[in-house]
Amino acid sequence: MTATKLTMAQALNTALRDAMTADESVVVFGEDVGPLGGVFRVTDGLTETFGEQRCFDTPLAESGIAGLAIGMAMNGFRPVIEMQFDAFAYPAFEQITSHLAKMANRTRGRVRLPVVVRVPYAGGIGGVEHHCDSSEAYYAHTPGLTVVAPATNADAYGLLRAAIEHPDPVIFLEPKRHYFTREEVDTATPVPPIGQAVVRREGRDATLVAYGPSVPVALAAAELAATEGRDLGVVDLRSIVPFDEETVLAQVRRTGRAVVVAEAQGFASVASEIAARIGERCFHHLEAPVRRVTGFDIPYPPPKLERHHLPSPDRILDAVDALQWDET
Amino acid sequence: MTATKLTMAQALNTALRDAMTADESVVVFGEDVGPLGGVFRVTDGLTETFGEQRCFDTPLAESGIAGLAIGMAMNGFRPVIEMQFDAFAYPAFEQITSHLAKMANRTRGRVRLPVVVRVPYAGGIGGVEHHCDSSEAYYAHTPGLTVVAPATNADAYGLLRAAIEHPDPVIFLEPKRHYFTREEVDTATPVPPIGQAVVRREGRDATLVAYGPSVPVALAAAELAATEGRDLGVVDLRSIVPFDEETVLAQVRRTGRAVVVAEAQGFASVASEIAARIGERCFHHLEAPVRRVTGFDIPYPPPKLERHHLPSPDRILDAVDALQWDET
Amino acid sequence: MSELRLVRLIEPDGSASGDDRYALPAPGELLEHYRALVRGRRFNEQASALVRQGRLAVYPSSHGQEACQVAAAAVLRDGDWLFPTYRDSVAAVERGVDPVEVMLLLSGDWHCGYDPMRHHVAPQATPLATQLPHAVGVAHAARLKGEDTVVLALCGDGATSEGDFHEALNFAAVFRAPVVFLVQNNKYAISVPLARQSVASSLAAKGEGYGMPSALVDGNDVAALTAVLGEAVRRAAGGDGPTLMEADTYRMDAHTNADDASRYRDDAEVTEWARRDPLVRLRAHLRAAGVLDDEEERAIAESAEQTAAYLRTGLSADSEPDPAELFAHVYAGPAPHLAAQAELLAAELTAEVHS
Amino acid sequence: MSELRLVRLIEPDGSASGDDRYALPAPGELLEHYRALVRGRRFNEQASALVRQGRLAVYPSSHGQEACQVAAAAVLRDGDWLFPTYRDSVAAVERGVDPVEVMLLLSGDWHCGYDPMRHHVAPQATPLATQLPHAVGVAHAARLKGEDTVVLALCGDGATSEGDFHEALNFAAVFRAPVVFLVQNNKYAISVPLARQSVASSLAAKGEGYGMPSALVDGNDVAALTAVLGEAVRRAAGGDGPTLMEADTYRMDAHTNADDASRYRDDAEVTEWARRDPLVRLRAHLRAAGVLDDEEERAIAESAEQTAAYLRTGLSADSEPDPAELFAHVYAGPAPHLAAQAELLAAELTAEVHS
Ligand SMILES: Cc1ncc(C[n+]2csc(CCOP(=O)(O)OP(=O)(O)O)c2C)c(N)n1
Ligand SMILES: Cc1ncc(C[n+]2csc(CCOP(=O)(O)OP(=O)(O)O)c2C)c(N)n1
Ligand SMILES: [Mg+2]
Ligand SMILES: [Mg+2]
Repeated sequence: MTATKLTMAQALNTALRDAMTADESVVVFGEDVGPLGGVFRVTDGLTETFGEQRCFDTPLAESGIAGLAIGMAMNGFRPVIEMQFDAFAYPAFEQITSHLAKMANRTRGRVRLPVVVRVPYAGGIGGVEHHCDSSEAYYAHTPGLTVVAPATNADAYGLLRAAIEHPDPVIFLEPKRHYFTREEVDTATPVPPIGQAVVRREGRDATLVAYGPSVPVALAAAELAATEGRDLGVVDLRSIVPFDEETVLAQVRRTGRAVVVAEAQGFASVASEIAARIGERCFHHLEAPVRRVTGFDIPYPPPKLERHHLPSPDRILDAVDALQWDET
Repeated sequence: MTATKLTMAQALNTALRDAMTADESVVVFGEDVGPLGGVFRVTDGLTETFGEQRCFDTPLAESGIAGLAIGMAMNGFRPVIEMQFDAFAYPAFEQITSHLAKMANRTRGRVRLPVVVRVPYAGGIGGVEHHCDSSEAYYAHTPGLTVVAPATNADAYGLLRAAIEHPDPVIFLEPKRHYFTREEVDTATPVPPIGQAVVRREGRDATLVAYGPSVPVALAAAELAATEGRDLGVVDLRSIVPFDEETVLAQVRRTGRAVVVAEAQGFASVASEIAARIGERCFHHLEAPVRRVTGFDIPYPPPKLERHHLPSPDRILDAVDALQWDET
Repeated sequence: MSELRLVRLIEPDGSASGDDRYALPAPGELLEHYRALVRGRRFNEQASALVRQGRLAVYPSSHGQEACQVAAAAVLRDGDWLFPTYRDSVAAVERGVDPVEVMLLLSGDWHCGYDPMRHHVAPQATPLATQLPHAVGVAHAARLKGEDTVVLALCGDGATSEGDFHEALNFAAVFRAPVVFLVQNNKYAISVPLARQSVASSLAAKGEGYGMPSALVDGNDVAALTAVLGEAVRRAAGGDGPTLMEADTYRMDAHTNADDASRYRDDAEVTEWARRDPLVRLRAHLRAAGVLDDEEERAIAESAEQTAAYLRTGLSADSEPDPAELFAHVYAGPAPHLAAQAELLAAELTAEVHS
Repeated sequence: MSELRLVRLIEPDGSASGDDRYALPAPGELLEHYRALVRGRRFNEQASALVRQGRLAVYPSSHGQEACQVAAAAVLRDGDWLFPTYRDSVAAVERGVDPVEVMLLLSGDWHCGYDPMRHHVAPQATPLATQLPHAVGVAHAARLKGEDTVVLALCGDGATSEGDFHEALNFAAVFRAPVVFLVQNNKYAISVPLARQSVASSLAAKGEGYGMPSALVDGNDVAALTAVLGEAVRRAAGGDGPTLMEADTYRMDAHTNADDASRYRDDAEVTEWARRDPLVRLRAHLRAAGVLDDEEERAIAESAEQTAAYLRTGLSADSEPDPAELFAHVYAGPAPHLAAQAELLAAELTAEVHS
């Protein structure tokens, strides 16, 4: 019985359990990940099962947590650390940028850091300030990091297993608002390789490119569009770095139209990169400019206003409508 | 006698002096900015002239420095702080991202933070690791920050004056490799408004878009191209945020071709944003895809290899050559 | 170095402790504090009830820590600054901020619902310890301006582990900034107990590493807190620099309503601490001293009830902040680069209304 | 708490101090340290000369701090780890790393020129204090694996102000990690004197705030350093956790060759510290003890000269790292997203050769 209905939190928990069982060098630590099991319960029961040496609470200091992970990785472990919320990873920014990302390069590959930084990611949960940031651009822009964002519970399981096995540091972005969504997960499915996008829906008319929490939104938009006779495809990046250019470009070349969907503020973002690349590499296939539907360039709004900020199926369809369709 | 030949470091020093003379609430602090005058001598003599209360050394802690600036700004001062090198601003990332950028918004504009964060910026000086990062994307992606990058010594003077007078926090990126380049500076020229790009060179055939240290490189490329009969225009952004879309788009619409030049690694960068915007807003004017010439997606190289990484006039001209010219 | 012997002026049973360093505040003053404690407790209860009713998303209660909250507000003079955290709503209210405005953060209306400049109460800080360098900045600025303003900055035991705690204390000491750091050691950082946060003899012991005087106070004894904090405020105002204060207290509720404390602590521990409740103790003391009678108690309860009612009423309306505000405050000046986005939203909202 | 009285075993004039806590190391051991000190001094001089000759971009010299460098390397056992900063090249060399490989950072060839895993010497850290949490991680990992590995982590007085210093020390204390933190208090952080960095009674006093034993040692007395560090290493190896050590020393040269120390300090101060030179003192001691004669001195100088010559030769060639390396190590696996960029560069280089 490997296929079962799990919430995303449970899928991630299962991935941690399976990885810890498979490999003794996997350790989990961070704030409240021990007896509490993490504020989202992703590490639920790990201390109980694997002991305090394998899953433990640290003092409250994110830079210290990232730094400890680097040192432990230098000495044979594969640490999986949790940053409690997206914005609370910022104190670790120097450790992540100046060391975690660069160590392998600066040592000519002699010191590899197989560290996974789990980040409860993005908004849509009515969280107060500092609890809903989308920070993937900071990491994606930093050479040396691998950046992964699952959109389904099956991918949450598979990609976390892959991330833990990965030889390089991985920033693992977990869409908070799906933690408690239940979906079918088959843990026996082969672990998907990092760096491979997936076409979630084929479509002839235009391609929606999305990742993480924006994938279900894009799919919802495509559903709606279908009722109006427009056939939209949806590509789920799964990995932001490495970016699976081939899959994305192939889809866009086929449809000639593209909308990039992402929840983060849009300026100098991952969405900018995707749009720029499509513009550069699909120039002669494009029937219309590439549009972006992203969060506004504002700090994440307070709970009562967040729905105005988040990409919605309607906003995506408006962008699709603007793709200079020839109605003749 | 307001026009005189100054190095960029001197131009910046003069701007600080003039601002401190004009406004008693301007204070300067950071690491080694006092008696030493800063490692690049930008704060040379300020303690002597204005006293220890107006220009002072702090303990060695960048988060503390940024935090102190926030508090002092809350209590009536206009702090100008120095981060000693680009990568050494990372410890202050949380203060900059979660507070400096957000304070005005979270308090509905009741707490404004007129803080200038001076950052010796980018490479080309043969510096060892962690001394040559180009970090503008991190800041430009963060709503609430204003991001400025002068390319000339006159702009260094004028934009620093403007930044200090600005009501919002400004990240002020000083191209290190021009600190000791001498140029004419007229301090009586009106202070340029933040948010306005300037066309450094008109050109009919294609537009190079650049900022900071890449502007002289783009100009050099344009010079070379002219000798080969190709007429390239150069736009200097001066402000990255707010981005002067009008000036850039107007130029590109005229030429129909564009190359974006920036020293930072290209993935999810400011260059991505500019290319994406041009693609979106000039779609029907473009004769060829927008190309980007940026640093590679690797950690900044060691001194002996940096020239391979930095955008060069040759690399820009190769990109221009690739703009699908119809040779008929 | 200050003496790190715990300062306590009133025992859990209400009797006076008899301390050779600090005098017991006058009965009238203590009665005032008692009023505030009852108000604070009622505020905590009301806010927690509003969470259950869905009027607030979340509430990190200071139940059990009201003495710290009340003392922090009480020792400050006009013009002094308070830097509270998410848990310090009661302190902000006691400092004069409108209770409903304080709660707008947690009702989801806006990030900071009050004007920090008006009462000199900084926005409640969520990212841990990050407010401490700001507090030092405000204090240092005051000093440069020649004002005798004092800044009182609050944080928790967990927050002492953050780098910003260290940098702030060191800056304050080096600059002799007029700041009083009050660490409310409530024994937990969410689920993580103090023993996993620090193995120092006390958190107050950290003062020595900064060359900063420090003190350890019974955090459930408002008399001790006001006495010791008051002295620190006077010293700071007089130019004698910062102080680190550790208040020995306890978080009686879970971290927030969303937390399940049974996963990491025993009820017995909570029961044990209930015996040291700050209200019970002061009530017993004032009763024994004859300054608190039934009538007075009724009056106090009633006035606390009024605060609660005010909060209930203020948060009962289905307020809906204006979406246009999303773009209004990001920058002071016009933000041309946000205009197109603001227009997009405005157009959508118009279309919504018309459809 | 350890005693914070300064530990010194040999006086500046070479006489024994007579300490009741630590015994003077045996003469043979001291002679070995003297050899290392001379080698270290010569290394510093050679590296500075190479800067003047344009062979190195920059060199942060440990001139005056050689006793710390030598002791840090000497007290570690096989398998122990050293975490050096940019100023600790001599310590890395003494630990066994090839001197030329150590210098590749500063010659501009690569970021870290040696294999950190081979000698258990971490890459020299430039971002201040950031290496300290790594050191704790290596130590904690060793402990989990049941090894008795000890980690010695170096940093400067300035670095103690950084948040990472605080977080690392606290983690080490809470986890009882086998780390020895050695702060080389050389009185300056570039231009900023100690008094503007900290107003604590000593930097060692910071240990108390972490519940960590600490000691203050004469940093120009290699005998005291090896005695006290050696004890700390033994305690760590025995499971008794971390120690904070402050070495009282002085940076005799400017911060680097690019720095102008006359802007912020008096020559008189430097002259004063020259009297406490670590080499002079040990030489006097060994001379008086009769274990060092002219012949031995010549042999020592000659061997130091060999190291210098090795360095000179190793750095004289106009080495040119392979540009393809720029892409080779960023990721362990294939990096498809870097392939196009690598190809662009390769094509440019081919074109260059052919034009
Ligand atoms: C930088 C940062 N990291 C993590 C968090 C998440 N978080 C919120 S409260 C909390 C525990 C704080 O404990 P303590 O400082 O003791 O304060 P208390 O809640 O007990 O009042 C944590 C980990 C945060 N708010 N900020
Ligand atoms: C995070 C960070 N900030 C700033 C710098 C720039 N910097 C290099 S050395 C130095 C002074 C360090 O002083 P100290 O820790 O006493 O070490 P020393 O140089 O005296 O050995 C500074 C400010 C840096 N390397 N890292
Ligand atoms: Mg607590
Ligand atoms: Mg120093």
